[in-house]
Amino acid sequence: MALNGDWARAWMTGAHESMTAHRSQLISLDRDIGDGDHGENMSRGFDAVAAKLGDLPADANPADVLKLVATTLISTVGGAAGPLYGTAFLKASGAVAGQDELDGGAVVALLTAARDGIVLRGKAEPGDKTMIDAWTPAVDAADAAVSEGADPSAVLEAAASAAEAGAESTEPLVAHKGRASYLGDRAIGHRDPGAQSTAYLLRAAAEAAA
Amino acid sequence: MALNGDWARAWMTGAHESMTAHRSQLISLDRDIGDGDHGENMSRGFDAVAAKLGDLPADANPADVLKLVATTLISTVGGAAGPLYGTAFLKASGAVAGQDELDGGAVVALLTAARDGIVLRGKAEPGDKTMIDAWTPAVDAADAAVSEGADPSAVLEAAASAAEAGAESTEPLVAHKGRASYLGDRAIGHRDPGAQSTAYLLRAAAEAAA
Amino acid sequence: MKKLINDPKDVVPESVTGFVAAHGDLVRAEFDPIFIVRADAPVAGKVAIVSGGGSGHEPLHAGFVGYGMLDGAVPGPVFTSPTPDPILAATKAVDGGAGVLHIVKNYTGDVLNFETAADLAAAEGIEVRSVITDDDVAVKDSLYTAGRRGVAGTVLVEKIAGAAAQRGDDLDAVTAVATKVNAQVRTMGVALTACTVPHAGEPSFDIADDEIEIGIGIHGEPGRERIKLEPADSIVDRIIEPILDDLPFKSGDDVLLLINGMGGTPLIELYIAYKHAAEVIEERGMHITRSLVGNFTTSLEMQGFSLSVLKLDDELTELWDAPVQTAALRWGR
Amino acid sequence: MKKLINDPKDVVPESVTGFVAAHGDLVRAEFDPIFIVRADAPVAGKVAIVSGGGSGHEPLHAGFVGYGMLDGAVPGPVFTSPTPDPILAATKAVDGGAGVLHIVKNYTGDVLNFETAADLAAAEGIEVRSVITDDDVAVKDSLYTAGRRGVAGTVLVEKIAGAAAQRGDDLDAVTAVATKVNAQVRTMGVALTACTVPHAGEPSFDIADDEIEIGIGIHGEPGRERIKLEPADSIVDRIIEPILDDLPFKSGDDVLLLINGMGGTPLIELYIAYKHAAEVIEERGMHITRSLVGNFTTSLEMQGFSLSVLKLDDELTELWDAPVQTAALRWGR
Ligand SMILES: Nc1ncnc2c1ncn2[C@@H]1O[C@H](COP(=O)(O)OP(=O)(O)O)[C@@H](O)[C@H]1O
Ligand SMILES: Nc1ncnc2c1ncn2[C@@H]1O[C@H](COP(=O)(O)OP(=O)(O)O)[C@@H](O)[C@H]1O
Ligand SMILES: [Mg+2]
Ligand SMILES: [Mg+2]
Ligand SMILES: [Mg+2]
Ligand SMILES: [Mg+2]
Repeated sequence: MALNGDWARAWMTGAHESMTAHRSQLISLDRDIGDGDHGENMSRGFDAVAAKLGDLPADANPADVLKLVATTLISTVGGAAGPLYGTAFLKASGAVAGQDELDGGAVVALLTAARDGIVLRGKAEPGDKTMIDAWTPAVDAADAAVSEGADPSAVLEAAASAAEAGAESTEPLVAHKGRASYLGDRAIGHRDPGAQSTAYLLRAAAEAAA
Repeated sequence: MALNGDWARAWMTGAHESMTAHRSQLISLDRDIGDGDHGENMSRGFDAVAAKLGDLPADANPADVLKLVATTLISTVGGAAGPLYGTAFLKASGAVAGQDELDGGAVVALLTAARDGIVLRGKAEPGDKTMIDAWTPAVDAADAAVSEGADPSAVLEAAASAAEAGAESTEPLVAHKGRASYLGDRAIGHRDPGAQSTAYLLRAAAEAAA
Repeated sequence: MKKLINDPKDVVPESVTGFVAAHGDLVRAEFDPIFIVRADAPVAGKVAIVSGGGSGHEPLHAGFVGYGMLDGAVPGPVFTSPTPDPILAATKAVDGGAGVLHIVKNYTGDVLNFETAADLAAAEGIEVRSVITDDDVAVKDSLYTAGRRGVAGTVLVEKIAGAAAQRGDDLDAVTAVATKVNAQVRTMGVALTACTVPHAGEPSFDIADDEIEIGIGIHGEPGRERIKLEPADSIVDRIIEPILDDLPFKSGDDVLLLINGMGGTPLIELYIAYKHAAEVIEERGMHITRSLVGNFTTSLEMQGFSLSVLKLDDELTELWDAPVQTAALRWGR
Repeated sequence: MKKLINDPKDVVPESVTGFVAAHGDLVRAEFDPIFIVRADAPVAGKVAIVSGGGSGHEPLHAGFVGYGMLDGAVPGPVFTSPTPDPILAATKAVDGGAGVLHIVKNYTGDVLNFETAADLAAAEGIEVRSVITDDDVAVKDSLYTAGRRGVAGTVLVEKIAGAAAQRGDDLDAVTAVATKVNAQVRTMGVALTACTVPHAGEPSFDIADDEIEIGIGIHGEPGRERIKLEPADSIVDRIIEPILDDLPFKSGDDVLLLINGMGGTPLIELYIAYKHAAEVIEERGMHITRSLVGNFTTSLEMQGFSLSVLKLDDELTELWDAPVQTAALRWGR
């Protein structure tokens, strides 16, 4: 599928399904090293996103969709994830403003802006055991795929796979940001819930493009 | 042993041992149909009795011992059992005042006064599922034993056995006094803790005389 | 048994020590025998009020000692009524020459021990009256029971009688107002979990993960019936109906609604119960003009709550609103 | 999961409905989005104070809305910080023209959401300051963590800043006093049991029958270490040492001691902890001149407690003693 407004809607519909399906798993990951609400927060947010998608005009472009997602997540998710994902989508929307269809470069710009938005708000670095550990490899993989001439859906596929690996890579880490940072060494062996939800989000983006 | 002051002391020492040994069982009976403190109350009271026995003059008679027991129980047991047993021993003391050695008739008088004291304070009737259901058969059995010419220690033995049977007889009853009365039919099948502690008390009296 | 205690034997004296250390401006305590009185006791010329009973129901009663409420509180061992000695000692310590009212929850042990103490106090020339509280509608009141139990409504009796004593009412008048509050308040409770008496070490009853006990007493005495866990609104319906059906509530009445936590139930849940109870009461045409929500008459760490409704009139409302300054209830000063 | 609730989704709005129904003389609420304000808000010319955060810590924060303390409270879902919308709405509803102080517990979510709301409020012309509370010494404060957590000391910040605002201090002064209280208070907590978030349905962590968690957070976040259950005095020793060793406590200081229950611990146990904590503090040569014991910053039905020590001076003592009239803290009126 071309990465147009329909793709962006399909992405969000898929993300909604994924957050619903993985609600308990994300709660359980967050129970281990946080406060057990990440799955609830994300599914509350994407329930709201799904309910609002219909309000968009038929000719909404990807930036319009992303902006709606941003404001909806900001006003429904709460917790740390709400402002972080909200800022991510707001910045992502800005990065692809006015474009009716995204090429590979635009995908990289979108992902980069999202990641930078999260860093701007949360100040996390790679290796801090946060969602950044899924976003950063995704950005890098997308960039590499574009350099290799991949088409936009292959770029998203590369980003999603890298995010999944990135989420897994948080398991051996000690956390330096978010609630898990209170745990010191006791966070070792647990996967960061926000990195995992990022992997689900980017997988949904790739599937919508496939 | 003659039922003199030494017997009365031996009774109380035996009662102390019995309450200590049966503390958990009485707690557990009271847990089922009351508030789970009867064993604790009785063992606290008889700990105090044991500690005070030494204060008595060497020539203390049974009434002196019973009076000390009465005031000690009143000021240490609390709950329903404290005033009830306290009054029982106070009245029992009065019934054998001045006697250095008790005969069978005096034993009956002692038990009757004790039982009447409990009824005076607690207003329970036989069959109400209280300690009265142990005391009343004990009084009757003692009376019958005296009529049959039993010696004082045999009178106490008859009283103790009747109290044990009386305690057992509370099991099928619905309670009309004390906490167990709140339970209605749900008290059926459980033995009254106060009737059981009465059986232990009278068994200690008989053993001290044997 | 998981408790923040040292030796079970020391629970009551250590807790009372902490209590008077934390609230030295309001109270002081004696330890042999153990009782708590107002820091300024005896208050000359004022009727004094003493209450007491087994410990484990905190803040009842020590938390209500102070200006405008109790003059003395006598804590027994956990869930066991105190003996006459400390009751007598507290009665003597608070007597300001205008007589002493004993407020006693209706349990055989409490009644008998307070009775003995009252006799002994009278023998020493102190005028003593007693009001027995018995607000628990879960228990049948008949010749064939020990009568209704005194539960959370006792706090309302203590507050209102305390205000009457503080404004200078005499012993007859204070006794009359306490009797009236007790006559006009009805309570029923529910337990979600049991509680563990420190010296027993085991829960006071066994209850499955999906069961609740309707009509629970405040000592973990089993209640009226055991049912499956239900939504909060249904549970409230089960206990408010018997309360409102009992005398003396009718449409048009002004009432005080008390939602009392049993110790282990979070406030967020108590307010959910308040919401629905208030709806039911207003539907019946009564007006809730005063409210109280919190842990006032507890059963150690038990999860559960009780609901009390007190019929108000102008006098009771005025006495309720009067200043009170105690560790657990305070307003107006 | 055994809770006195209806649908987990309705816990917060139903509880807030009950809360404002019970305390209509003190507060009112809006529900879309959800927030609570003083009944007389906005108070013209007075600096307004808004706090908030995840629900499940009641009475924090709504129980502290009223005269002399908070002007507004914003409850998020259970253990989840609210979004910017209700924070902004509450900020606008309480602004009396003298600016608004946000008191925010230091959690990434709370900080970010309040930050966004403050930006939006500023864009609408309201002057907003923020004070981030971070009193929990259980957490290492370093570049490599999210910093110390804001826990029960927050209540002291809210009371004292609230008194400053009530007496007419301007926004800079109220912000300064809140900052000072936060700088002078240290807290650490212990959990005996876990708690269960309604929408999760499972306890927030698993803990054995003979284990306790030292340094617990108020969201059931695991703490510093897991140890075997100990006597109360030893537990108190473990948490008071890190508090007193931390700046700024020294011999001769006047301090306020707060024993805060986590929701499921009975008062009788909290006073046992108070007793020993007071002994340790006095042994170190400090004087406890003010005390507070009860459930103020809770974690649903968790059993456990936290201990806070605030270094006082004349100004803070005077502001602490100033009248306050809220659902959960009240004196002087
Ligand atoms: N400073 C931060 N930078 C980036 N991501 C963060 C930061 N703090 C937390 N997160 C992410 O947020 C996730 C937790 O989100 P959530 O559970 O919804 O919020 P909360 O921690 O407030 O309960 C963490 O797993 C982590 O990935
Ligand atoms: N009115 C009464 N008359 C006679 N015995 C009674 C009465 N009420 C209670 N009892 C006895 O007291 C026992 C309970 O004693 P205990 O558990 O020590 O006191 P409490 O009921 O106050 O906890 C009951 O088992 C019963 O035998
Ligand atoms: Mg979380
Ligand atoms: Mg008992
Ligand atoms: Mg008892
Ligand atoms: Mg959270």
